[in-house]
Amino acid sequence: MTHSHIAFSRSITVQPDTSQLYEVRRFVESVAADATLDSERTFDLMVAVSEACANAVEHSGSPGLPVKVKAACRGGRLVIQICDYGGFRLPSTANGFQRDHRGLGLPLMVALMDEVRIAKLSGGGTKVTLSVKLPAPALC
Amino acid sequence: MTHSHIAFSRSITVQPDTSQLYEVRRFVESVAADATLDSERTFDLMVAVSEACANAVEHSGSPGLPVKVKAACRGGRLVIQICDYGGFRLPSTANGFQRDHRGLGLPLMVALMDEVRIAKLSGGGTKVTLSVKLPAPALC
Amino acid sequence: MELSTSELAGTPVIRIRGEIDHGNASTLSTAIDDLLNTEQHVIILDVTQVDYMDSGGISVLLSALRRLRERGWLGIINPNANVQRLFQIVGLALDSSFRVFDDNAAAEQALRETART
Amino acid sequence: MELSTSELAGTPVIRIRGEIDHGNASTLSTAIDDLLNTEQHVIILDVTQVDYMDSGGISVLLSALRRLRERGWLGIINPNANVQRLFQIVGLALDSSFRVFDDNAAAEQALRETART
Ligand SMILES: Nc1ncnc2c1ncn2[C@@H]1O[C@H](COP(=O)(O)OP(=O)(O)O)[C@@H](O)[C@H]1O
Ligand SMILES: Nc1ncnc2c1ncn2[C@@H]1O[C@H](COP(=O)(O)OP(=O)(O)O)[C@@H](O)[C@H]1O
Repeated sequence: MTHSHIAFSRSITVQPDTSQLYEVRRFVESVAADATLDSERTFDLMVAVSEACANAVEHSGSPGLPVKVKAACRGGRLVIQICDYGGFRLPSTANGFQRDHRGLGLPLMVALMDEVRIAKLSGGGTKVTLSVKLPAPALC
Repeated sequence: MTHSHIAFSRSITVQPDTSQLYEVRRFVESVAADATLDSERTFDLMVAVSEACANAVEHSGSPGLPVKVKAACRGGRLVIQICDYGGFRLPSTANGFQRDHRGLGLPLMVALMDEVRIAKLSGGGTKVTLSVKLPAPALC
Repeated sequence: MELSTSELAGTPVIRIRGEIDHGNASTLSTAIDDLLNTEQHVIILDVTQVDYMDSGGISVLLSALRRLRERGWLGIINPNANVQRLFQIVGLALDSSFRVFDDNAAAEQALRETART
Repeated sequence: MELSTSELAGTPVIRIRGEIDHGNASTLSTAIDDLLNTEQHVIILDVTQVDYMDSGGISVLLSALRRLRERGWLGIINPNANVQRLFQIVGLALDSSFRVFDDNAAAEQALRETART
């Protein structure tokens, strides 16, 4: 039996503002539909991508530089890459103890995805690669 | 000019106890020396591997099951894999607000390494892959 | 995201509609803080019409929970299956000060029981 | 990891020797807590002989710092280059309540200045 192949690659670039996350999720939703993900995995992917984009916007320290989101369906997986052009840095402790949240973004991405990969870009910046396995029979 | 190739693969398995971290670092130190890493990158790698192993021991919820650490020098990189056989899970909030620390492990690994990859093992468990670029001319 | 406030058995209820993320969580946070400052023991969020939530929203719930924990609890009405799963993943589902209800009636009953004690 | 306690200008100093990690951080934590409970305004850690530290150790420093912040500061004597780099990476280096000194003499001078104010 051969599988149908619908390998594709699509991308969007958004301004580094958290108001753009809504837009990014519409992109993820559409890509997930193309890859025939069910609503549960689509939700997981929307959350993981939103977390990665929120981090790029809030932490990378590259005001004005856009965030790139690229989706590809290949090897039985839907893979989404989020790139920013700032620098990966930890928050200073100087005001650290007032922070209400608990650094949920990275652990949540890992908990939801089949694989998370975080690499430094050579020119500075961070590339987060999120991937979910597609249900068998894999469509790409 | 051709580079000398010293590709290698070495591994150790330790009991799931944080008292073993000292031992794991001696392994990392020895592997880093084989790959001719300088003392700064060796320190970074020791920290990142210790964090990954500490997580495997403290969070994976697999008491008794060993933690595997595998090092390979290839493609101009020193790559260390840490596998546990528990499940990736976030801490409950029930006692969450007493926690003193701030979830530094994952961000610290990312800050120190050139690439961090976290994948779910199919039988349950987590595989963390840490990699550092070797100084040119690459030795493997 | 749209917010509207009402009451259930004397307890404030915020009805949320739409998606809660890192872009709009501060709006929700402000609304909750206003209620927390009135010394309410319990606050209820009706999330029937919330399609999406991420750690932007979870952080707001955690802050509210931290302040309510000693005096009462935080109630959530009718999260959809995905949001409920998120509560499980982030460890909120096991928290006894974080109470999830299927509908208004169930929340109301819990409020009456809390009032009695 | 070995700990020994002494004093510098009336302020307690813990000398640490070896590697601080997730396996032994609680020992250091206990030693620091004992001093914090005596209402000390300043605590000094001499890390001259600390070869290695990770977030196990950093967490202990953060807890100490949180308790000392309002009443004084946390002093560190002579971290090696790698440990100092770690302080930078985790954002401690920018914290004005976290003070790093090259040697005993520098720490002592800072203590005398603090005592004067
Ligand atoms: N793209 C990025 N650029 C720079 N720093 C980042 C990036 N992503 C994450 N970080 C750092 O890692 C930390 C942990 O991220 P995360 O787990 O998402 O928690 P949070 O965003 O709630 O702080 C952030 O506080 C930030 O310091
Ligand atoms: N190997 C693992 N197995 C299970 N859960 C893990 C693992 N590694 C990390 N986690 C989860 O991710 C969270 C964040 O990890 P980390 O950033 O290292 O912070 P910390 O260990 O200080 O909580 C942990 O609290 C834990 O819930």
